Amino acid sequence: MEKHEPQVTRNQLELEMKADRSREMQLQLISFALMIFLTLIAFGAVMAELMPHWAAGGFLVIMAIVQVYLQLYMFMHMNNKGNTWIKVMMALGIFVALTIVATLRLLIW
Amino acid sequence: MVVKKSGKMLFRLLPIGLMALLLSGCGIPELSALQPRGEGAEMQLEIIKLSLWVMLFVLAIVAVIYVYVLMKFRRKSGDNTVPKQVEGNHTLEIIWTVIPILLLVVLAVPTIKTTVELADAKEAKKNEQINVTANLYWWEFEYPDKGVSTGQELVIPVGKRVAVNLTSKDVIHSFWVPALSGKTDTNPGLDNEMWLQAQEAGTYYGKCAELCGPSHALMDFKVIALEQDDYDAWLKDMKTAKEAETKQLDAKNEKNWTTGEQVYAQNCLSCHGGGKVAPSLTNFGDRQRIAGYLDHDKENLEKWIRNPQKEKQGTKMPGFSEDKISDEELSELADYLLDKKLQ
Amino acid sequence: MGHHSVPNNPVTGIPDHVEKATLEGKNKYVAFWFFLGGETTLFASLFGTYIGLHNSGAKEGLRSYDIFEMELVFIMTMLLLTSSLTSVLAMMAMKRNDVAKMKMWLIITLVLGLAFLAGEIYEFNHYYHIGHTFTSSAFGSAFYTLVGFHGAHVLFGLLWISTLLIRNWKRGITVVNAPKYYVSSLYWHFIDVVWVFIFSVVYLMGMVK
Amino acid sequence: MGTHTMGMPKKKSGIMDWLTTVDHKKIGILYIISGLFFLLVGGVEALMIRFQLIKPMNDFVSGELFNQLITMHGTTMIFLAAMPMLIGYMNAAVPLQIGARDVAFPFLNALGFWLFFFGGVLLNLSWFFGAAPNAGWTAYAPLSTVPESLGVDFYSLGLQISGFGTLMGGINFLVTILNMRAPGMKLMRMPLFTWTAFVASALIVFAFPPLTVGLFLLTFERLFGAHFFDPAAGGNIVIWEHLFWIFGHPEVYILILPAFGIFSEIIPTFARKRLFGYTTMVFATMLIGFLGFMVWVHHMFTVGLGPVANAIFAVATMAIAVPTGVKIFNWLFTLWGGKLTFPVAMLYSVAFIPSFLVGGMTGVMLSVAPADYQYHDSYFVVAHFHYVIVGGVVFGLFAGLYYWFPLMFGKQLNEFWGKIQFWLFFIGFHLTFFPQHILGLTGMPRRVFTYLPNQGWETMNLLSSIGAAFMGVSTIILVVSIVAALMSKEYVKRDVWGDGRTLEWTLPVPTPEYNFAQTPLVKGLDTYWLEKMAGNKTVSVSEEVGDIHMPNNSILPFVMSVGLFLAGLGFILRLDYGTVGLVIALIGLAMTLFAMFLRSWIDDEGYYIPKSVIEEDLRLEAEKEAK
Ligand code: HEA
Ligand code: HEA
Ligand code: HEC
Ligand code: CUA
Ligand SMILES: [Cu+2]
Repeated sequence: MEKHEPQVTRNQLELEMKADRSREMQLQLISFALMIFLTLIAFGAVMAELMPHWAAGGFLVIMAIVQVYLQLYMFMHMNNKGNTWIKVMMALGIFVALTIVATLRLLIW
Repeated sequence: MVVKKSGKMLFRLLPIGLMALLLSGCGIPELSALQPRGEGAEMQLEIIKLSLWVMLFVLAIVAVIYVYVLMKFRRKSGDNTVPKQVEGNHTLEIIWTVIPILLLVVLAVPTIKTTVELADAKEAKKNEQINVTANLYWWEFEYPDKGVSTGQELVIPVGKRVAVNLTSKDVIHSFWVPALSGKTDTNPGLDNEMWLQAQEAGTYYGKCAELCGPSHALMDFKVIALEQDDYDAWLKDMKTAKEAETKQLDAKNEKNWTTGEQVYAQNCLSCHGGGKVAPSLTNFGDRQRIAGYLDHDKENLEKWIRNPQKEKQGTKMPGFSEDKISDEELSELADYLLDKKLQ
Repeated sequence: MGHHSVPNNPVTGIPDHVEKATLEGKNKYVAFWFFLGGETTLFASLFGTYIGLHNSGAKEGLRSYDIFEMELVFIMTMLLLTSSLTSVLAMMAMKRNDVAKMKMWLIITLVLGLAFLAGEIYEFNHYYHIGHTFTSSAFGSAFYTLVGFHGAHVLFGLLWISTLLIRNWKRGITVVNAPKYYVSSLYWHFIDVVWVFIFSVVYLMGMVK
Repeated sequence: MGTHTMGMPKKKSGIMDWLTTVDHKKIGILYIISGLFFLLVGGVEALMIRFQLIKPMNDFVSGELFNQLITMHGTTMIFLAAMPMLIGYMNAAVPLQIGARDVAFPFLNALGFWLFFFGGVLLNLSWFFGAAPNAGWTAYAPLSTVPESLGVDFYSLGLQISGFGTLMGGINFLVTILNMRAPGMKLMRMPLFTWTAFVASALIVFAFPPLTVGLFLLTFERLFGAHFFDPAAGGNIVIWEHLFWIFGHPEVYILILPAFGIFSEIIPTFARKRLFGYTTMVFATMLIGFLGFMVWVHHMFTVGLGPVANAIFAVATMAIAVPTGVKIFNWLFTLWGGKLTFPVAMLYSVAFIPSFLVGGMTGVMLSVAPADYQYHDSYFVVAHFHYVIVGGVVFGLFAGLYYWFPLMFGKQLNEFWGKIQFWLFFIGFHLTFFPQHILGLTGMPRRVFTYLPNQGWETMNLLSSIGAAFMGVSTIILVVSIVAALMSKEYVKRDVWGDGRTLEWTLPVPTPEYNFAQTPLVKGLDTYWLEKMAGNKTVSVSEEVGDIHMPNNSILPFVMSVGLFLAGLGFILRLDYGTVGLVIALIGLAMTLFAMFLRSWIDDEGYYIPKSVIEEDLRLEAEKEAK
């Protein structure tokens, strides 16, 4: 719930919102550009066979994690106020997810 | 009230309970993890005992508080007062966090140590290597270095660790000889490794310990520990017997065959010959059991051949009705099989 | 409980954070995130299975690096990434009560999603014809299950967003439908998140011999 | 919602009301009755198991039937009896404990119930096709992927359907507890049962999806020829085991945590003393939940994952003893200095402590990996988990039943018969499961349909079977007692136990459908108790009397669930009955999809109970109270 100061005029408010909006727009577009950029690097590195075999996995996963961070925090606004429990649950979900993947990667033979 | 009542009940049940305990004691030595006859089981019993002591210690503490509380703090009739509302107590809470942690450390260290020790099969591999393959519902034991293989009864030398390689042909089973060592699963498509050691000569009971179908309960096997000399002799005899059997049955000289041999060659050899599809019967006469659990006599053998499904639901061995094998032939066949012994 | 506990913003004519202006909205919003928490472990299980069975049982010539169509995957990736952006733009339009813009961005999102799905169908069909099928090997089973689960999510997202659009075509943005739009867009982003891992782990790593 | 559609609900009564209800109190009752029903089914299966094992080489059932019995016993008890009953208590108590009018998603709540119910029906229908699942409740592949019988299809699809229901329930309770609390009900003022419901729900959200995936893989393998678990085509059998236990271990904490919560309500009530160490209890609950995700490999010590994995998971498992111990001691010190009375609910709670303790101890013994090579898949494990499950969860279910029965039905279970029921059950329980420790240690594997004589197992098996008969008799008494209570005309008053501490006891009995005429104002932990101590008859309120918004009843959850049920059944029958199966499946799917479509198309704005009605209720209640 946002409180509006009564002395703010409609016009001022409108201007303020516009500014907010374009700031937000900028942020989102930058995020998008970053995502595209990361994707290009990832594809490029693999397709041009720039990555040494042993480093490819780690590198790709790092690229992916950065992108996912952008999605979650920029596009999905996970960092908004009042999202504490959402963050807790997503963190736990990611923790469990990592455990599962690590297990099925390491503990079968 | 609670304590008194349970006390009364307990007193009535106690004699029965104690009797029962005495009667069955710690199980039978061929089978019980409580009467270890091998190094593995001994190490395991050691750590079982250790953990049991830790548990009894905790149990005792809780029991004392519990009994005290239940005796001391019952509400007297007519007492309608409100007791002091206690929020908690940091000292106490720290105590009952720290003490369990310490106890667990006591338990964790030998746990790690024993886990690593049990996993170390280097020494065992030098002694003997045995491949165990579990099948619905029988066990194949192969001695790859010795060119010998057998079914249902695993023979090992006394006093030595032998390496056991485990896998399965179909579903998951688990290889368990309680008196010698804990179990290891036999996984289709995957190999496992453990070692086995028996301290004295004797026969130990083995069990399949993973649900594998309707006859899971009947998938018993034996481990026979022989003194080194006997063991070596056994290996040699097995090899000779196998060769003799192969020679005779391959001879295609049907005239020399007894009825039993003939019936066997015609009906059974296709599966039982190689020892991969069905248990090798080379030394069948020496077996202690038929199909792992039936008493080893002619009557049971005939019943088995006629209708294995009845004795072991879901078994892969087909039955042989009278149109395939007549009563007389069956009798001869049985005699022949029961006579298949090592010298 | 009070449906209008949050006052309208005098400029937009709807409450700020219209997607969680009511308790119902807030509930939906939180619940949906928790659902995504669960989806995370769902996809982790699928990824784990895939990683465990990568190339396992696949015949010579049907390993991941032999068959994957990277150009197509790249195009599909771009489509889905862009659709994630358009869905953000739709939500921004929604928050300023710009219904027309919102609809437009959502329709673009749908079109991009549909194109992605078409690409996937083409891709699967192609693999099928060269012998990499659901039943050809454990690798095949795991591949189609993971990527197919994602594809099914895309399909469901498309159906969901289009139902919302049709149902609310003639309605303005309200505290009732805004949460629905909003969580569907969260869902759409999540699909993209999963795809990021699919293209990285399945396709790109699959190309590394 | 532009216009408020005012007006009274249609008169609610009869079977239709139960099929369409979205009232959490009624859904709670539905869960509990169905759960009890499945408890009887699972119990009869257990009795058959024990009867078969009463002597060596018994031939009461065949090996195949026995495997079906144990599989259905385990699956039914865990998924269809214990968990639903616990969710039933959550429904019955959590919204009331936090001062809410309803759960966050009443419709979803109903859907969750019906999915569970029809999933359970589907699973049990397998008996009528002579093909109950037979691969154990753990359904290890490739035993479970042999397509010879339909059994495991019922397992995978039945659990899949009921699993969706459980997942919905989990999310619903998380949101309810976070968003629907009355003013003043801070997190650290929530009753412990609500806390455990919260943590258990979180476990559901993370643990069920891996099961969902596992079941999908199993279904694909069986119905569509996939090769996940087929070594010949590159599959790997260990994947199923991991997925199952990644779910399976948290599952046992999903069961035990709410039971812990129930005891944490009952013990303070009948000790007349606030819960000792409330804060640590909350953190212990969270810690158990968290650690619960890092220990599943202790079910797989013998699989061959190697000494490093075994050692790590052994130590991780042991760690859980610490927070659980904290709980045990906190309960003991709640009793300490209290004024204890012992109605049946309290008897069960007090009996729980030593019983569960033994189960916990054997749990820690099992966690010692090298020792587990001996215990694993032996009767020692069976003894362990029945000690924790029966001595923990079932005792909790029974305790909760006696405790909350008046709240749910307005009537009380007979205390005299209750005590007899308790003692029979308590003795039978120990008699059944204690000897099983010895059986396991002396070499008896689990899941054996029979055993040879002269292996030293006769006596213990006989004792164990006798004990089961005690529990059987006890359960019959319970059933009779429930029926008698439901038929009696004796209604109880508000706050039956006299010492109620939490908000649910402030409500009139029977509880009106809107729960709280005025949302309460919570002043602290055990707010009702605080008010009573301050000399007030009931709790403060945070709002004026006003119209109350209520959700509409709906038949759609029922229809959706029936649809999925038919779809599942059809897919299973497709193999044996060809097109008939396919047609049933398609009809079912169409039903579900159509119901989903209706749900999203029709605006459901609910209705309002007008202020006047509520004022009238309040007046009547005050009159009753005055008498
Ligand atoms: C409600 C269900 C429930 C609960 C609560 C538990 C609790 C625990 N379980 Fe159990 N378990 C099952 C249900 C449950 N289990 C089931 C169903 C199976 C078998 C599944 C199958 O195969 O079919 C199983 C199997 C199982 C195994 C696998 C055995 C095998 O198959 O080989 C193991 C191994 O580590 C284990 C360990 C534990 C431990 C360490 C705890 C701990 O949480 C216990 C903690 C509690 C205490 C320890 C008591 C109180 C503590 C103190 C007083 C403090 C001081 C204590 C010490 C210092 C020791 N369990
Ligand atoms: C919540 C879980 C739960 C509960 C409550 C129980 C309760 C009981 N269980 Fe078990 N059990 C499991 C979960 C549970 N179990 C699981 C998961 C397995 C493993 C399965 C597997 O291996 O895959 C198992 C396995 C298992 C085995 C091992 C089977 C084997 O390995 O071969 C045994 C054997 O004794 C057993 C016995 C019992 C008994 C006697 C009860 C008793 O407590 C039951 C008491 C209840 C009754 C006795 C009800 C009686 C009902 C009536 C008398 C009907 C009356 C009817 C009317 C009035 C209409 N259970
Ligand atoms: C299709 C293959 C097949 C054929 C043919 C077959 N068997 Fe078997 N047999 C088996 C299998 C498999 C087992 C292991 C059964 C089990 O324990 O579940 C077995 C077990 C046995 C056993 C018990 C072995 C032991 O070590 O205890 C005997 C004896 C036996 N068969 C005899 C015969 C005789 C005699 C015939 C022919 C008349 C025969 N079998 C034909 C497959 C076959
Ligand atoms: Cu083989 Cu059980
Ligand atoms: Cu566990």
